[in-house]
Amino acid sequence: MGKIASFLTATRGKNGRMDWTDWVSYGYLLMGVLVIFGPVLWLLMSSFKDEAEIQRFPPRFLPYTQETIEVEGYDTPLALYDIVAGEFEGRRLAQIRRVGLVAQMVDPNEPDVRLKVDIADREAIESVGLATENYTELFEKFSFLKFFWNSTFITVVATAITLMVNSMAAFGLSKYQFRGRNVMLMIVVGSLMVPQTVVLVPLFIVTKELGMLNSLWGVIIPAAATPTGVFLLRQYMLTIPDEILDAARMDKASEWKIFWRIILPLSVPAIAVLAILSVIWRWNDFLWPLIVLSENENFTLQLALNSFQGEMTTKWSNLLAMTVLTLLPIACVFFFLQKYIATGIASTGGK
Amino acid sequence: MRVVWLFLMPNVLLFFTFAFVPIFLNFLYAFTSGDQIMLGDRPYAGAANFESLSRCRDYLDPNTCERDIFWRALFNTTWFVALQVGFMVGFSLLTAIVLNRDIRARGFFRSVFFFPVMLSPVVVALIWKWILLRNGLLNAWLIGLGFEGVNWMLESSWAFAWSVFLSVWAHMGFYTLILLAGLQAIPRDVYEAALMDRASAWRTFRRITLPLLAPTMLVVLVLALIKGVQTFDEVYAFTGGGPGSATTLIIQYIYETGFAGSPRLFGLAAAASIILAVVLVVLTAAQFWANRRNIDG
Amino acid sequence: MAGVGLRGVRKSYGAVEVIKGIDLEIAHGEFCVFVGPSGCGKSTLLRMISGLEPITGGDIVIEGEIVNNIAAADRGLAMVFQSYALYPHMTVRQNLSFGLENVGTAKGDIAAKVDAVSKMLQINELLDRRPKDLSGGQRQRVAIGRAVVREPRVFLFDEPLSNLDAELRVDMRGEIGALHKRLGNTMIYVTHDQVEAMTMADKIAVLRSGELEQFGTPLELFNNPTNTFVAGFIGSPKMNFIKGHVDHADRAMLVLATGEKVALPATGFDQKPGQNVTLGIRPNDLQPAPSASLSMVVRSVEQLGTDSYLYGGLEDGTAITIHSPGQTQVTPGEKIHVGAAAASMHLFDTESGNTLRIS
Amino acid sequence: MAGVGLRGVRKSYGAVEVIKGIDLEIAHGEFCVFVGPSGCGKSTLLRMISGLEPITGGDIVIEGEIVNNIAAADRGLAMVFQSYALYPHMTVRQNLSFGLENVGTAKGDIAAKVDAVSKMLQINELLDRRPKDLSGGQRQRVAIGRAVVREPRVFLFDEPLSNLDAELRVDMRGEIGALHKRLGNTMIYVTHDQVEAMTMADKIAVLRSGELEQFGTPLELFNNPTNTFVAGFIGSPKMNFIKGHVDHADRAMLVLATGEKVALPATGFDQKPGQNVTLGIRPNDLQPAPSASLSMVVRSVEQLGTDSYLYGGLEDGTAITIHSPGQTQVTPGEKIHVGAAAASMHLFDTESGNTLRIS
Amino acid sequence: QEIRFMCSGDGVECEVAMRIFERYEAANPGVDVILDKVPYQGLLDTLPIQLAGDTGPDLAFVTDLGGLNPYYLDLAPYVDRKYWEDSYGGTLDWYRVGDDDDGIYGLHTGLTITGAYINRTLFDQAGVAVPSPDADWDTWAAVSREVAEKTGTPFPMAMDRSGHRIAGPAIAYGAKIFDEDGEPILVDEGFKGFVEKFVEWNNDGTMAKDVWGGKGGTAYQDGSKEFINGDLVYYFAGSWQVANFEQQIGDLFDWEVVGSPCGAGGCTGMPGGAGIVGFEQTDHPEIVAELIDLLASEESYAEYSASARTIPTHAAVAAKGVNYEGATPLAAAALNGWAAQVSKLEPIAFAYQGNPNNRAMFNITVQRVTQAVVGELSVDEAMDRMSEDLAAALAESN
Ligand SMILES: Nc1ncnc2c1ncn2[C@@H]1O[C@H](COP(=O)(O)OP(=O)(O)OP(=O)(O)O)[C@@H](O)[C@H]1O
Ligand SMILES: Nc1ncnc2c1ncn2[C@@H]1O[C@H](COP(=O)(O)OP(=O)(O)OP(=O)(O)O)[C@@H](O)[C@H]1O
Ligand SMILES: O=P(O)(O)OC[C@H](O)CO
Ligand SMILES: [Mg+2]
Ligand SMILES: [Mg+2]
Repeated sequence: MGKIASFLTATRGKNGRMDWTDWVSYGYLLMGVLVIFGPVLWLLMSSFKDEAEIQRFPPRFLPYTQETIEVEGYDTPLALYDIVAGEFEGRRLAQIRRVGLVAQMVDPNEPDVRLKVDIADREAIESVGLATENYTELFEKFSFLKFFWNSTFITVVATAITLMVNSMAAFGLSKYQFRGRNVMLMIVVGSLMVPQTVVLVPLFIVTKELGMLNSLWGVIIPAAATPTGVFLLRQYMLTIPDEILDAARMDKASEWKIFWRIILPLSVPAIAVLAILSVIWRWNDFLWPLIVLSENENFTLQLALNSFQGEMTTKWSNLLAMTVLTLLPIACVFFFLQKYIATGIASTGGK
Repeated sequence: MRVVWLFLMPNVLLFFTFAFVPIFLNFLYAFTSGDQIMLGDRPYAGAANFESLSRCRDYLDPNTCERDIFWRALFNTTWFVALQVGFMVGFSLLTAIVLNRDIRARGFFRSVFFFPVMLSPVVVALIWKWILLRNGLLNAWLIGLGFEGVNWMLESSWAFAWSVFLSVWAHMGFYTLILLAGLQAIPRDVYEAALMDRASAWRTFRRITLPLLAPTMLVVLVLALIKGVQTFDEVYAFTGGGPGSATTLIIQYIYETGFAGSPRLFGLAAAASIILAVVLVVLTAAQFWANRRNIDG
Repeated sequence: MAGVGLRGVRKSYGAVEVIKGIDLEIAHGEFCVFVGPSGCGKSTLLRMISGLEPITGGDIVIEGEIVNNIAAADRGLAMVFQSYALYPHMTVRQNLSFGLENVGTAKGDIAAKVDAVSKMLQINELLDRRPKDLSGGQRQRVAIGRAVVREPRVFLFDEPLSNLDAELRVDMRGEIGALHKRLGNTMIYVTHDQVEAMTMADKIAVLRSGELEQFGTPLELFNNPTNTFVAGFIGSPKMNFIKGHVDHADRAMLVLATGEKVALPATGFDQKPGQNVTLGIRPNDLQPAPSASLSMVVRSVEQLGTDSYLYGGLEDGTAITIHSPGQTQVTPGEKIHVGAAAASMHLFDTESGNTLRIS
Repeated sequence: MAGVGLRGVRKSYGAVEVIKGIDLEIAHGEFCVFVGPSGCGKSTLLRMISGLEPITGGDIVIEGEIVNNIAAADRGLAMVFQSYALYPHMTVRQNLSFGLENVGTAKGDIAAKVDAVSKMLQINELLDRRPKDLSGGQRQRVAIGRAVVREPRVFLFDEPLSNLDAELRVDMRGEIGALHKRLGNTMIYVTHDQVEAMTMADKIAVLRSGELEQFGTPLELFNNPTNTFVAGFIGSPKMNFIKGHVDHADRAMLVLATGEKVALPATGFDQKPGQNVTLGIRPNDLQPAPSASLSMVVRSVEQLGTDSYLYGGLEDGTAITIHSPGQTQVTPGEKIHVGAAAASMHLFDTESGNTLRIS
Repeated sequence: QEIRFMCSGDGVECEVAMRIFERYEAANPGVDVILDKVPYQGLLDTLPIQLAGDTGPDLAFVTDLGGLNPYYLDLAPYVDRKYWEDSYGGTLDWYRVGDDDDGIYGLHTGLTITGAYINRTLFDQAGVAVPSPDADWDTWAAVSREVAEKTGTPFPMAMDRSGHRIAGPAIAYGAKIFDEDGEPILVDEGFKGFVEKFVEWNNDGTMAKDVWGGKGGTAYQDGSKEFINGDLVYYFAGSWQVANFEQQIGDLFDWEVVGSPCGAGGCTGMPGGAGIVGFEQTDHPEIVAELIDLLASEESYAEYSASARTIPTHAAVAAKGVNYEGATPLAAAALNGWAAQVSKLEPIAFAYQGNPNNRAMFNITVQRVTQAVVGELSVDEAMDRMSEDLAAALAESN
């Protein structure tokens, strides 16, 4: 049986030593970093590339920009090239313009002499450089802060409502035996079956009838009662021993108090999960806000983000920068909340 | 036990208004025709939409069906879900277990695995398109290693496989997180007892972890199945359903028929969504049934 | 008057009937102890009184009022759970104050009460720990504290001292007794500890597989058990039971299965000649006496320091325990003669197990 | 030789040191009982031996081998958890057979063993229930069964009988004793029950807040406690302690705080004249004797049926308990005189608490 | 009064239009035109729903010209019909439904024309002459292949994955799109003829198969990336790419507009583009009309075209030519090159673009032709499916 110290269950070699299960675990995790995070990292890099570099084949990991040089007599900086063949081999020249297969170039040290170079003979000098304008443009282009505020408002309020409403329902569905419980549960799970994409139009009609169009509430309220949340929390709450609730009842706790002081704290891991998910859902929502919100002052970041996708062209550089920017807040939220997932009640207060 | 309804009320109200009513309206749409958006403007069509969708000479050959794309999408979705749910649950369970260990830099690793969930589908698709393009990163790599490049996006089976991969990649973190929370809820002393009982790692997993994880597992299975069937955004942005219709999934069909198409055949789309929902209900009920022992703790 | 009454109370889990109709009146201010073998239904009964367990039949009466349909929280009881059921996410202090907060006690009062109770239970140093960082006995004391701090009209204790050491247990017994005196409220107490049962109880209820066997004061039960079950259950070590029959000729003479004869007290029993009876003698009442009629072979000896117990058997194998004060010199294998004073004898009908004493 | 050795073993939780360096050698096949006040570290020590709790310092030795770095599963022990830790999703039968399945026991053997063990524990009727459908005592028996069925080289029992009734407890004591005889393996047993400790143990280890106070056979501890702590802890009710000093003139005369004088036995103690000493007398050794020198006022009386205890105080308030066989007639408030045989006296240095007996 | 203008553009169209609207605001205190810039999908998918629900903007930038007709505000009562008919005669019809509709609904702000670009530098490197403007598809295919081969370029040709794009070449190959009664038929021998060629080219490597073959459904896919990277010799797209190429190709190579190849049906591409319309449900029809009318004035329109780099539809402006501000020589040449193509457009192309069902037909084309390209259907089957799909769509619409 050798090293049973259980790969699948143990929590690190009791005595701080690494055993094989730890090696396997770390190996797996590192592979995860490569496969899962590698592409994300690349996204991050790409957000610092200019449009041409983004479109470039084959793609390069680091963002490069062409080096330029100020040459006397020319208004704009000129691009620098190394000449690798032909007459001027070995020199470093700045290009004035290119006409067909021939480039007109100049040696920065002798600005007056124009040289003609075959375009195949030159090689651009590039260095790693961040196209920060992808980001700065965003702030110039739209009221980024306004959109940020709208997104934040929607996300925070909708998440708060979702957590509250869902956990209440989950409590009801997990800790009470009552007639209609299974029906309710089936309805909850049943409404998962129909994706929002499918009911967009009816949902729009309902929302319109309630006068919530063009208001942030039109985005917040319809999404609040996610069946996913109810289901997720309910299943978690099932694992909380009923005896603790009994104890609270003997302590003359009202049912509300039991919910608030016992069930909620004990469900923190599941609630953290739902909070994270809800934040992401609301923050990334696109289609529904697009229908509900037609006026720019109500726009969310996602709508702004998508406005880089035009009819015929997409401005990837800005879109990626915006993606990264919109990613940051939720990444922070995640990082903050994830530790609560690990606060499971390892040992109950019972025997 | 009246109080229970007080706890349920807010949710029930929201549900009724924003899930039930729309779904009911959607149901009504399924029996109308035309391209008008408002229900009132649409002529009643009886079961015509359902008939149209189900008219096939040979149900195994989509080409013989009146709505061939619907059937292709249905077949694709079946395969897609079977593969995707399997890999998804497997990998997220494995990952959750590893992340549940007392490892160093836990928060960092958790974040890593969760990161893709935060990305919008468009971006997910974009990233992987870059990697898989004819002269993308992967091929550059393969060629560097002396293999031949593959035109991943042009070969039906590869495009399909990568679509599965992509959606697992994008959503695995979600299920991992749920499972992680579920693992945390398993009392530690039960593991200690198993340790004293000399249970091997595998048996501890099989006999302790899995059964005690059952309520959570049900969440994961049900959600994975439902969301799997509903996969759309990222695959659509990735392949557009191609090559041809190789990766056209059912929601894409519904979306293109009813929402983005021209004319907008809401009725047909609604009918397709009802057929889909029926299938899902059956599958979910089966899962609940299989899990019935463990559902109520 | 916070008396508690059980009227034909029943409980079934599916087909399993675990409480089979119990009638019991506990007067206001009485300290009532439930004893009975493991699994006989004591905890279930407590939970039914508390309102946590719905009852299958009968009525539960508190202060003269039928409370069957009153929620647990509104019955005004406090309970110590056998499994503690502490709030795992709260510190000891929070565990103790939760109940008081629920009834809207002022902050200052809560602090004072928690303070007092935690001192009494010797857990005042642990107030900021969570249950998982406590030892078993410490947890148990928190569980007691949680009930005690609320000073309800009825207390329900489910084996509250089982995980405490002897000294602490004596202390706690004293504290609970004092509390009972001070509050004058009704207490229902489940225990397996003979000493607790005998010393704390005003009344003891002996349960056997869901039925009430006897209800009375400790000495009543000890001295006048209604049947072999109660006789065997009350008193430790258990009473010795020796089978025999009443001599056909002499009603006062008992013929044991081993053939030995024992004289019964002249009065007190209503035995009939020839009747199959069981003689009950407590280990403490059996004395080694060279001239006595019963001879036993000692199989094992237990030395408790203050006392010793000799375990052995009669000739026909009937197990016999005898008590000997101090540390004994008897060794296993020895054959000794024992006898008992006629006054200390109990006599039961062998078939029904019921006592033959005229009451 | 499955002996267990602790060599300077320590354990801290953060800044709290709960085991403060314990040295102990338990011989192979020995039945060793750990006793000590609630929270003194007994469970922690068991968990450290089992390997579930990493140790902060020192070595744990099993069969002569340092096992500090050997995983719990590989140490070949079985443990009954104080909190039971049953598998909630398995039936009793599955709970019992899980360990056997893990070591690849044949199906038929498993069934036979589970059968035997469940009969021994009287839970054979409950084999198809899950833990949540069991009573507290039934759960505890399942917990015992789970360990017992595996017949490991070392058993660790953490208060295994605390929730059982007296009769069952006697039975179980017998069964565990028989098991110990049959398997001949080492057993380490935590209990709060004096009777269990005294009757089952080959050796008792008395712990106090993480330190070992005394280690020896039950009677050794009872008769020759090394200090007031052990003297007070072993034996129930607790030994009476009366403060005084040795007469300056007569080494054999003790002057109590109340001014009363008591004669010490001529030999046995190494007291010095004038030394502050504490006299220890067990309740069982104090007899009411009209002529005796100590007078006490009885505050309360406990009637156990077979025995009675009188609680009272000396003139200066020192609490005194005395034992009286049978059912006493003394009532609270009475003033009685008590005395003890010189041979039954213990003498301790008041400052250090250590015994003054010459060993 | 608050006027909401919903807009989405690839470039600066929205901003330029707003610049002109601001003048109106200045002249009419109290009018506040607010730009709601939305993702293109907002215009395409959600605007119709909003309009059907009686919400949405007062005026908007639209591309589904005929499809939204039921919601349009008829500007006729507010504007000079003659001026409009004279200046925008060709495009007014695109916003109308049916023959007896003579409303004035929208101002076609930017005409687009489909057609091809070539990588001129590659031709130069290969030393291959650029075919004459009346060359046919086969010639272009042959030449592109030759250039690609000689220069080691991966793709000779590519065409955007769009029913709109393939329509021009199909018409040039004799597709009639409509029957004698003007009812859409989409498929005929001419259409099928081009599709057969197209499929063949995709499979023999002449066309970059990635573009059509790599997608499904009605998803849009273009080949601009390949072209920008110099991996493509001949790229069939449209006028809207100019700004994009100007920016991203920069100095990499020379590119040129070559328009549409010729066939039996002419040398036509497809017209298209976007316009600004007002909606019936507005509370301020007059202001909306005046705003659009202001933009329609010759002066404003010329300014708009110059700034937004669009091809004018205003007859007079087109005739005078536009001086595109700040454009590089390549881009300016390209834009004027496109303007010159307008005259080559066939009436069928105009009719097709003006048909309210055009979007359905484009979608059907893309979906089915792609299936033929990847081999899910034979060309014949694809054509049959197209006919059936079209019949079904026509049956459903209205
Ligand atoms: N995580 C922890 N942090 C701090 N102290 C702890 C922690 N866990 C246990 N303790 C303390 O360690 C001491 C020893 O606990 P242990 O469970 O070993 O006691 P015990 O002797 O078994 O007591 P009992 O008889 O009550 O079961 C206790 O005082 C307890 O409060
Ligand atoms: N859900 C259930 N289904 C069937 N039987 C049950 C269920 N719950 C409890 N029981 C049985 O009911 C009986 C009474 O249980 P209870 O807990 O009241 O016993 P108890 O007297 O408290 O025992 P202990 O002294 O061991 O705690 C037990 O035999 C138990 O096995
Ligand atoms: O197929 P699309 O989406 O490129 O449509 C083109 C537009 O109609 C051009 O105006
Ligand atoms: Mg119980
Ligand atoms: Mg303990």
